[in-house]
Amino acid sequence: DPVRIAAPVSLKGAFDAVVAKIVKDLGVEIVPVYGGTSLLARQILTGAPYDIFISANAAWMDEVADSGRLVPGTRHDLLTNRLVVAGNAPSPERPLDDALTEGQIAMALTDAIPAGIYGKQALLSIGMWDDVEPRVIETADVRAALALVARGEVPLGIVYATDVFAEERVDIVARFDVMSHDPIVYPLAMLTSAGTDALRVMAALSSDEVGELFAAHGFQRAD
Amino acid sequence: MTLAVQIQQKWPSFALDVEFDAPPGITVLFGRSGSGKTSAANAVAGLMRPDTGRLVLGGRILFDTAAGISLPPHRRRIGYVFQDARLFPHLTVRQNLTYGRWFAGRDDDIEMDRVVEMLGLAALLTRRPSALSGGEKSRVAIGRALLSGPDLLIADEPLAALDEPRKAEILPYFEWLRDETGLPILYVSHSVTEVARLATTVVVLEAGRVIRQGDAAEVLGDPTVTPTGIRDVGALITARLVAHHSDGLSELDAGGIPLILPQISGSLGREVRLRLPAQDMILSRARPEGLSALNVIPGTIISIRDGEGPGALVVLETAAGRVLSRITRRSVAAMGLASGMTCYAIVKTVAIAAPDAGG
Amino acid sequence: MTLAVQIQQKWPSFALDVEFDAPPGITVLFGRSGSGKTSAANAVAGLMRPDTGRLVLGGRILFDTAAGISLPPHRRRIGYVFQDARLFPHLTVRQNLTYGRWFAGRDDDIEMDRVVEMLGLAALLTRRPSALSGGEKSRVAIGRALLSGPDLLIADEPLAALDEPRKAEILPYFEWLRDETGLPILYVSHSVTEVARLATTVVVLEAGRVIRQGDAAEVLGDPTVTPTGIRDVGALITARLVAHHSDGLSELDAGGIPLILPQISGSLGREVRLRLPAQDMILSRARPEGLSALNVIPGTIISIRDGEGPGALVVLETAAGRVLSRITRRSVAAMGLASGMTCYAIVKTVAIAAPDAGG
Amino acid sequence: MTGISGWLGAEASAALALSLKVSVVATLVSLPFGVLTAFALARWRFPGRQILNGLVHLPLVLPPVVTGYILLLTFGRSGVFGGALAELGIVFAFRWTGAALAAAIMAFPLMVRAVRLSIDAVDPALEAAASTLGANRLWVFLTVTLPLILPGILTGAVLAFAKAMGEFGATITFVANIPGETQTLPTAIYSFLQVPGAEPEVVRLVLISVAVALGALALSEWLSVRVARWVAGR
Amino acid sequence: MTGISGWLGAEASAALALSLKVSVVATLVSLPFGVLTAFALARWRFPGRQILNGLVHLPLVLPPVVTGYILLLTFGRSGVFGGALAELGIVFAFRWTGAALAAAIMAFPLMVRAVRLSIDAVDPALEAAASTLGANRLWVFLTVTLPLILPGILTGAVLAFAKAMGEFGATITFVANIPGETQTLPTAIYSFLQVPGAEPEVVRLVLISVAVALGALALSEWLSVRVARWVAGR
Ligand SMILES: Nc1ncnc2c1ncn2[C@@H]1O[C@H](COP(=O)(O)OP(=O)(O)OP(=O)(O)O)[C@@H](O)[C@H]1O
Ligand SMILES: Nc1ncnc2c1ncn2[C@@H]1O[C@H](COP(=O)(O)OP(=O)(O)OP(=O)(O)O)[C@@H](O)[C@H]1O
Ligand code: MOO
Ligand SMILES: [Mg+2]
Ligand SMILES: [Mg+2]
Repeated sequence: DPVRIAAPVSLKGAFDAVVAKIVKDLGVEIVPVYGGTSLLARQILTGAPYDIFISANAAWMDEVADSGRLVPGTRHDLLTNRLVVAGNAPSPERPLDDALTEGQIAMALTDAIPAGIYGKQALLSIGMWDDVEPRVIETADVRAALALVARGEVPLGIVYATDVFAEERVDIVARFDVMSHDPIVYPLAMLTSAGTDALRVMAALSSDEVGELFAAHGFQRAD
Repeated sequence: MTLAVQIQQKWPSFALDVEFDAPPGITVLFGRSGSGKTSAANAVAGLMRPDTGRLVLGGRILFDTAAGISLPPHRRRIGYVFQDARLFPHLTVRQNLTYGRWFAGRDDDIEMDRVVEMLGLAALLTRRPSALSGGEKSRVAIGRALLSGPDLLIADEPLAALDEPRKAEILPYFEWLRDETGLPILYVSHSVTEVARLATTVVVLEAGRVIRQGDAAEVLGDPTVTPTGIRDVGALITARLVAHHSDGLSELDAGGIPLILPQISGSLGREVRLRLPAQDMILSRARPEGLSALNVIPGTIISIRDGEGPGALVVLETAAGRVLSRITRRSVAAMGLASGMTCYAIVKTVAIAAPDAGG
Repeated sequence: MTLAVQIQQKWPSFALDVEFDAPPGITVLFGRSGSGKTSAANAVAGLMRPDTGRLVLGGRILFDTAAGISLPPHRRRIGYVFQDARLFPHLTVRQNLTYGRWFAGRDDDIEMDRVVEMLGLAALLTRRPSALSGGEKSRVAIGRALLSGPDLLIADEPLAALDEPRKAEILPYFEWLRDETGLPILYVSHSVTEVARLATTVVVLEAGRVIRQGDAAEVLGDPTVTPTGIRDVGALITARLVAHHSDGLSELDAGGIPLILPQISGSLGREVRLRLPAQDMILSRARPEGLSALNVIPGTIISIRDGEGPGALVVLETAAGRVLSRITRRSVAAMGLASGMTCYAIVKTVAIAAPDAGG
Repeated sequence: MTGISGWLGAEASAALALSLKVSVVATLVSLPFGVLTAFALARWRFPGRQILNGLVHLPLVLPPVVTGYILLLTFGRSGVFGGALAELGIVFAFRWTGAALAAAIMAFPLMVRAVRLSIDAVDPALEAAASTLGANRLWVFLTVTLPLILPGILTGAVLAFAKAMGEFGATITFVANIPGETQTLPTAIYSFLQVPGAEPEVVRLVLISVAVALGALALSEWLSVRVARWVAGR
Repeated sequence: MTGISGWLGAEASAALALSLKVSVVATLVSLPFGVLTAFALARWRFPGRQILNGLVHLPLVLPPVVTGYILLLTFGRSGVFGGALAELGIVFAFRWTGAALAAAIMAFPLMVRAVRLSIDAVDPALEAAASTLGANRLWVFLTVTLPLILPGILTGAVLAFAKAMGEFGATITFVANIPGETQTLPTAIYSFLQVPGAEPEVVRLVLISVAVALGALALSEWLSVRVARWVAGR
């Protein structure tokens, strides 16, 4: 059986490269299954046949952990990311409060999607939420927010640094302090339904070579 | 097999309340447009469920509100020739014809061939109904019902869309059904000619009620029952076929009176029903001489009844049975006709020819 | 206004190729079932586009394949009474009747009231077509077409679903249309009675071709044209109304010969068309006495033609015009009839009564 | 309504109100276009007919998100028509009108198909009869065809309304999720689904969706029985 | 096919093949149920009729994701029926069969409505005529009603097929997005949409969807013209 890895769809670009490398190195068959984190988590809760789960936030990994479907001791944070304000290229980088003074701001759902939740926390902590809120355009996921900025539909967006990294039509306008919101982590864990090859894949995912590959896509290793 | 009908149905603007029996043979439902003929037929076939009533066909209860019985149409075994043809548009003429035979469980091609030939459908078999003329549709509808092997046939003005020669070709088939099969037939018609020729029993409807019913000869010979107008009155008499002459005429004997008709089929000795339209009977005080009309029936006047308008209806008792003649009041006066008087009724050979002669 | 028709249309199984004129008055398309009457009517109305042809109505070109003209139906101003009623199911009877008047741009209630009354529709006005009987539907369809104010009326067997008294009530309306309005009417019928009574012009179709056309008297009096059977032959003569008698009879003068008929309407001096069915004419060598029949027409035999079967058709030249009598060959022999001989044609008053008398 | 909005919370009841507004407007505004398109497809032969037919069906075939993107590309602020329309003061992007547009376009194939099926079932003989009575094509359509296809139009409208109530992917992609402006019931449900433990909210919103839809269905059933009776004259 | 799969890449052509399989199976398998349901709703009066009607329409009204979750809760491995069916060897969850189930359920209201509209347009007089000829209800249905509603069935099937080709939300929720097993064209498109710079892949997949759909539509148009002619006998 192939090793099935449920991964947030926002990782797809980087993760496809990672999977290719591991498949080549280990000679195991791996099938990445991409989807929204909440969707993947709920599927796991109803018995989805995945071996490894990568979550885009801690909350859904906690939820899965509570159900007892994680192999104890296998959970750890794989990656971290940073939150930035993106603008249509070319845009010079500016201080946050300057960058956010006017124009609509695209964000993933601020009460539901991790990127949106982090963004709201950050804005609250720097005291700009009340000013910004009426100008927020909420999207279904962070990629949709990025697309709006890339197309020039909306001048600004709050997205991950990795998103800007991969999208040429968008520049970083400002960066949020990592302390202004909960840590952005991608926890990884093996599921109780996992097959025999899963452990080797877990190890490979945490290897330095893979870490470098992630870094090449803008992600940082979590320590 | 006899059909006993008793139904009541009320609509806001019309009430149907009929009770009649349809014995073997052809029972004609006769009445003006809108008198309830089609409604009654629908109730019998099970296509309309009356408010109350009871229908029994040869001992089988088809419908009985008191007993809570109502057989669905397909279990009544009643073939129905609808007033509108209602052919299946997606089937060819042949498939329309054979539709009912699947269920009748019969599949004898002789019957099929006979019907196809009689109705002149051979050239149409592969066509769809949309490529048929009005009269062609009617013929297919008749064939379809006949071929479904029913216990009772309902025909709602089946010949209305047909021309005279075609009617003349199809009428004998209904007669054959009546005479040879014992199949009761409920036949809706406006045409006195058809009624006279076909009816065993006549049920006259008016405004949803039966105003007269009984033996065809009796009802049609009754001058008080003229649902479709005085022009249609006529006597029905029975005669026996005694000779076929070489000049294409047949001789009949009606209670000792010889009648000459254009050739009619059948073997000698056969009983034939004739309609003598009151319209076509000329009266003479003296036995007429040198006339082209070959049939002269002596009789005694038993009543003279003035009609509406300038006409009068003279009823004669003759050896052949009761005979009616409609003439003008002026002639009654000029000839001095009165009850009890002897006179002669004259009728042309051709006036009692087909389609009035059963044959 | 005259309609000139010339159309060709081919189907795999049927070819229509007709050419005729319909002058003011009623042009009857006459022919057996499937002869192409409805197809021709559809082409005139624009509901079927023939392969080739030309249609001109009172100078307006409706259709001309050579010139590439084809007016859509709504611009032809042709009212059509369809063989099937084709009422709008979602409209009441009243709305069906008034449908065409929106477009005719007329709205005179007198006309509406007249039509409603004549067709006996008053009680039905608020009903939907699904609650009408077959005959009721036909009547509404006639009214609807009449009220659309057409330049030409097409009526495809409009009376087929009606009973005799209703027919007798509606026929005069068509006569009124013919005589008073100058509206050309194309009338499809199987019924010789209707044809004789209504037709100005008769066009006889057989297998999609015109086999005879012309003045009604001429075509119907021609014994070689009997598209619907020999029983239907008869002479059409013209007579003048000379007196109304107090006993409900009217006296007419046909070339000096007095004829007595049941009362007919109209002012004295009026010309009336009468049909004398060959079927109903009795011949006598001597002037008959003491008969109830009031009408005796002396004449000279100009031909005796043996028909199929035992009959013969005797043609008399009389002061009233040419008269036909169908009698048996046996009578011809018995009476010694021959060309050039003088004899008397006898016909009952009631035999030429309505509906055969234009009245 | 206070009872319901109390039980639902202010945000959810705003979403319900907006969903209703969007669905009703989408249905009513697109109905005439739907009928016209169905008629054109059923009765007219014109070049590009197959292309129109294809276009109408596209929203059914494509994932809703793609349709949303296409809307963004065409009716967005910097879109092909969006810019021109904005000059005229007609803005769809991030407005409830955009949600209605998205819903209408997603529902359009359903509406057109339903109406077209009805048009195909109309007996041409009745239309021919009307034309002999002097009605031109437009009048024949208005007085004969249209009444006879009312059941199909009603079905089309119900399908469109139901689809509009449930439309999510194209809507959120095109007009995003602005509470009070473009947050419909489905987008609200989607938000709650993303949050662990928010199932009770989800169930509440789903129930309210279902109730509205069943109400609309029951109403339409009742209506369509009457319309069918009326049309058939029974 | 090698040309296409070369141009598309292995993953995309697997998705195309799967989409076709899922859509065809969903359409064909649900067709008899759709016709039966439509007939029941149109002609029978039974308790629970309105509930059935509501159930059939639910997938239209609910956001597809919700339908997907409901499927997961009922037909998933630990779902109400899912467990029982699994004992019998019938597994939907995370299988292509599940994608077909999701597509069929999402398309069901469209199919039922189309068929029902056709059933309502059948002249009951023809069915009555058949019954007087001895056909019981089933035979009347098979020999008269069914042929006459073929255009509606065809329309229903086309709508269902098109919807199945485009179905995304319920599918990804119920059976996820497993390449080669449950990854259909729409879920593949969704995945690529998430990758910045993958627009060319998206456009490629969208074009292939459109081509398939237009092909199916053209075929169905052609078929439906023939069927309509056949039914009307013209
Ligand atoms: N569903 C209905 N609702 C109300 N009235 C009806 C309904 N069906 C028929 N009628 C009326 O009942 C009467 C009888 O109709 P029916 O069709 O039985 O007449 P009919 O004798 O067959 O006439 P025709 O010779 O014209 O066919 C008519 O006046 C008709 O209008
Ligand atoms: N669309 C068609 N395709 C092929 N044949 C047709 C078509 N329409 C009519 N016909 C044939 O043309 C012939 C003439 O039909 P039409 O309806 O004109 O006859 P009709 O004279 O009106 O007959 P009826 O008196 O029975 O109504 C018939 O044999 C009919 O079968
Ligand atoms: O086409 Mo959807 O998957 O109902 O929004
Ligand atoms: Mg009737
Ligand atoms: Mg005809």
